[in-house]
Amino acid sequence: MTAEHRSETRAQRIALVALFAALMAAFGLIPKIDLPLGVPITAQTMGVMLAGCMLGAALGFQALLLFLAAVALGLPLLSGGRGGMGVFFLPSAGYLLSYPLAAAVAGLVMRSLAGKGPSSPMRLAACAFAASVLGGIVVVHVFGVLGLMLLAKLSFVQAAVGTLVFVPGDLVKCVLVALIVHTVARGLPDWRFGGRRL
Amino acid sequence: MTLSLAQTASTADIRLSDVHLNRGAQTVFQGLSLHLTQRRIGLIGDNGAGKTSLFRLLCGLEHAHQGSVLVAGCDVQRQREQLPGVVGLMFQNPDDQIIFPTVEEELGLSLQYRGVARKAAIVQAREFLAARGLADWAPRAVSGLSQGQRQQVCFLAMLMAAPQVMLLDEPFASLDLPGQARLARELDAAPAQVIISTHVLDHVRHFERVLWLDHGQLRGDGPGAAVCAAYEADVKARIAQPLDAAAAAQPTPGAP
Amino acid sequence: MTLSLAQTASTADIRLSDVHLNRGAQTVFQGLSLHLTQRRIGLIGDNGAGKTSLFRLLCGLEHAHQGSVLVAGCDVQRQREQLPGVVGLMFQNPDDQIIFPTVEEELGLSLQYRGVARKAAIVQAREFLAARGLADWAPRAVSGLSQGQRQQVCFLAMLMAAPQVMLLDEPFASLDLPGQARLARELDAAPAQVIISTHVLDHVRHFERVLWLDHGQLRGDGPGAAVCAAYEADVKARIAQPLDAAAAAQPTPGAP
Amino acid sequence: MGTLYSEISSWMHRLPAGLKLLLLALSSMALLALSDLRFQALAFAVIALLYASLGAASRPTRRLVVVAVIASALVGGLHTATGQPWLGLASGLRLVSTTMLGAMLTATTRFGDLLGVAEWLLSPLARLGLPVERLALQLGLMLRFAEQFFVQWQRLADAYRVRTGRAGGWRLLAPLTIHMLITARKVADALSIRLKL
Ligand SMILES: Nc1ncnc2c1ncn2[C@@H]1O[C@H](COP(=O)(O)OP(=O)(O)OP(=O)(O)O)[C@@H](O)[C@H]1O
Ligand SMILES: Nc1ncnc2c1ncn2[C@@H]1O[C@H](COP(=O)(O)OP(=O)(O)OP(=O)(O)O)[C@@H](O)[C@H]1O
Ligand SMILES: O=C(O)CCCC[C@@H]1SC[C@@H]2NC(=O)N[C@@H]21
Ligand SMILES: [Mg+2]
Ligand SMILES: [Mg+2]
Repeated sequence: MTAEHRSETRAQRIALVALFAALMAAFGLIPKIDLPLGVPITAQTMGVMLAGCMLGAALGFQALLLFLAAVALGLPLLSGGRGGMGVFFLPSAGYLLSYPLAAAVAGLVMRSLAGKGPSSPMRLAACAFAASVLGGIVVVHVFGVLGLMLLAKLSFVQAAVGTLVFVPGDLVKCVLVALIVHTVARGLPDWRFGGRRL
Repeated sequence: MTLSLAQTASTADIRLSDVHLNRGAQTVFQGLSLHLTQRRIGLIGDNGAGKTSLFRLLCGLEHAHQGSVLVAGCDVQRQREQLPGVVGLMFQNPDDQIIFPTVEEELGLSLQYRGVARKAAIVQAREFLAARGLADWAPRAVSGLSQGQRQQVCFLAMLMAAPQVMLLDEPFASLDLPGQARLARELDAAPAQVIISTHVLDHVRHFERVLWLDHGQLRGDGPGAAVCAAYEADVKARIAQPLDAAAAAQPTPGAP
Repeated sequence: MTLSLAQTASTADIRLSDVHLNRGAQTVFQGLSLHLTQRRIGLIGDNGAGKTSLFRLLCGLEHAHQGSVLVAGCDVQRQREQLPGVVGLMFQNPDDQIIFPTVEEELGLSLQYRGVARKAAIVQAREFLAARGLADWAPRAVSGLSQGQRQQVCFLAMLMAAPQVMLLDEPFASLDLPGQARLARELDAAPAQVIISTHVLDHVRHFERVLWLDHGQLRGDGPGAAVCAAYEADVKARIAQPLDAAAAAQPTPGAP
Repeated sequence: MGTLYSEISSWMHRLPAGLKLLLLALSSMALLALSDLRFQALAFAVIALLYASLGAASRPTRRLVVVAVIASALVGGLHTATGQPWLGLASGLRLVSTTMLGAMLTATTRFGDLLGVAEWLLSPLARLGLPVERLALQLGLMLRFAEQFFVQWQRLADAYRVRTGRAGGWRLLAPLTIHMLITARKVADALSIRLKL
């Protein structure tokens, strides 16, 4: 392996995973908007998308796992300043538990779409948009609907209709993620989006 | 070169009256008063003496909890919006100053306070760089520059803003010898009032005025040659003592 | 003082063979070979010449895509885990090095690679500071220190780790005159192999060996006095040219 | 890395880190369980008093609390507009309360002490063969980076204000992202030089 194709060292992995878990915590400071369904609109799904697109599947997964572990330990890092085991039994728990997997899927998609070698910021942004839609919307909502059916005892149709409310907002987040990826691609040309090879 | 430095007006007049400043647990200034009208002023003193704190006061980043700070007629605590054309600061640590990811964007920001549009500012930044033989720096990522190169970017950004008063916090610290010579030359040519803090006394020895800060107090104030000599004599006396004795004699935080 | 510096073994032997290094879009080294056995080595050269990059290579932070780097018998690219204790680096920018919020914790981190427990390390850090008359620094927040004070913390942290090879990247840049004298004295006393990069040539002029890097190539290598004089002559020739001509003659990124 | 830790000592500096973390966890869960708005308002008042009792030690974190108040007010306004003013008030109070709790912990607790608690908490995992020290470091670094987001944003805001005379606002988002990514790289460098990871 040449220098450019080297994967991260252990110290780098530790720092990046911690950074994106911290990013989730920072997004938690943005207030959530509560909806009657019992599932809020939050900024944190954007953190999930970003973790996947920026770090790739393995590290993105770990970052979200670390974040959920910290929430479970009781740190009030979840949107709106919530924490503790209790949040995993709310109607929204399905969404929450999907975060690590969603980041991993976003990372996989980002890596395979972006491919190897030099790539323009514009192209990377487009890949990030697609990865965010697949990981950050499709995966999250599938789990979210399952959660609503099991925990809120909704029928599939009720749950599916309920979750659609979030999709426009989530698409806006995907656009923001694409913008951020575009900026980073210009500012840090050697960033390995999705863990891809340069 | 479209940007003429001569456009800056030149009322060299900085007044601090009875300024008291705390930072964290530290009392930095306790009644500092200064009146600076010279065009080239040096600022020397030990680590922690208050050089950076003084600069931060002058550009409105720190608020004195007592006393007033006037720069070229501007009250820095009340008229913050007007400051950018009046005072410019080159930060001691380039990482504290640099905001944008590429050199041209970073320089372009310097023109925004005058209302130059972003795109136009970037074009001017490119011309500004080209005039210095640095055209190839324009699109480069700041994170891919060496520390000294970043410090040069910081200086160029301040030069481009062409404020009436330029505050340079240890501007020579990471520059190579040609860079230091070039910086000194550009400063000589600048019509602005210039205050330079430094630990390399030779850079300010020939200035008409040098201030020597010691634990937030003005311990020396006068022509460069005299003040620098006094500071050097003091330092020599201190380091002549053996390591531990010197340490024991200097229990203050500013003098490790 | 419980920490004896004499505990460091002393095989002063650094070998670079045909090292090629790219950083970002920049080619930094193209076949650099060096064999360093002297105990005090200076490193000089323009901004962007590759001083920091060389240090980063020596402590395993950069990987040569061709060639090998051996430090005191350690292959830095393969045996990274063993490096703490072998090589220590004092970063050019203190903010890059400091991780912990208080001074004593930051110093204590230096002992962790040897398996000293956190509490015990903090106690040792306090003693280490007290021995230097800096006892009151121990509990202070690093963010409440001035830049020069932070640079001293960085140096103390490396000194406490007592590695066999100490790499100091412009260690004098933000230090005051007493601090520079103290650092020079501590370095003289350290049994480690020491490499210092600097733009203030007087700090390395008396060294038995000084390397002059120019665009990643070894342009001078020999006794301090001779190499420093050669570099100074070269700089003088360059800055004698008028500003624009000099710029035009130096289209390379390293020489703005 | 910068920090919001305050070197001005307060009574909370003297509490053990483990106790503070436990109290933080318990009170954030209690806040979640409180459904009655009156109790929430009471809890908010108590926390605000505690925060105020830190005195000057709370200074580095004050801007953070102000940000939380402003954001909560905005969302509260949105809830009011959609006819749910009480819901907006409740979640606003909770967010500001937990932000103050977190700020108190950050301003008064040293990183090493937090690491010690995390290691103790995770120590049962050692029997499963997990690298507890590394996991604790990761958990600790997460909190340090969360703090750093705010420190870095303040630095950028200061630089922007000096140079343009105006507040940077959303324009600082992209630079903040890049600066944080660079910080992560630098922290990784510093760690790998100094620790046998
Ligand atoms: N993080 C980075 N990413 C990519 N390229 C870099 C990075 N840092 C430095 N470079 C490039 O590598 C080359 C050598 O830089 P280096 O930092 O080693 O110089 P230096 O001799 O230490 O300079 P200075 O005196 O300014 O500290 C320069 O051309 C620089 O632009
Ligand atoms: N961000 C900060 N928060 C709190 N206190 C600070 C901060 N920065 C500096 N101080 C304190 O203020 C005093 C003056 O520091 P200042 O940075 O002005 O010194 P300086 O003269 O610029 O030193 P140096 O030569 O090291 O740059 C010092 O006692 C320092 O500990
Ligand atoms: O914070 C929580 O308790 C989890 C909330 C889950 C919210 C879901 S995630 C997908 C969708 N988009 C939103 O903005 N909110 C929902
Ligand atoms: Mg300073
Ligand atoms: Mg360097």
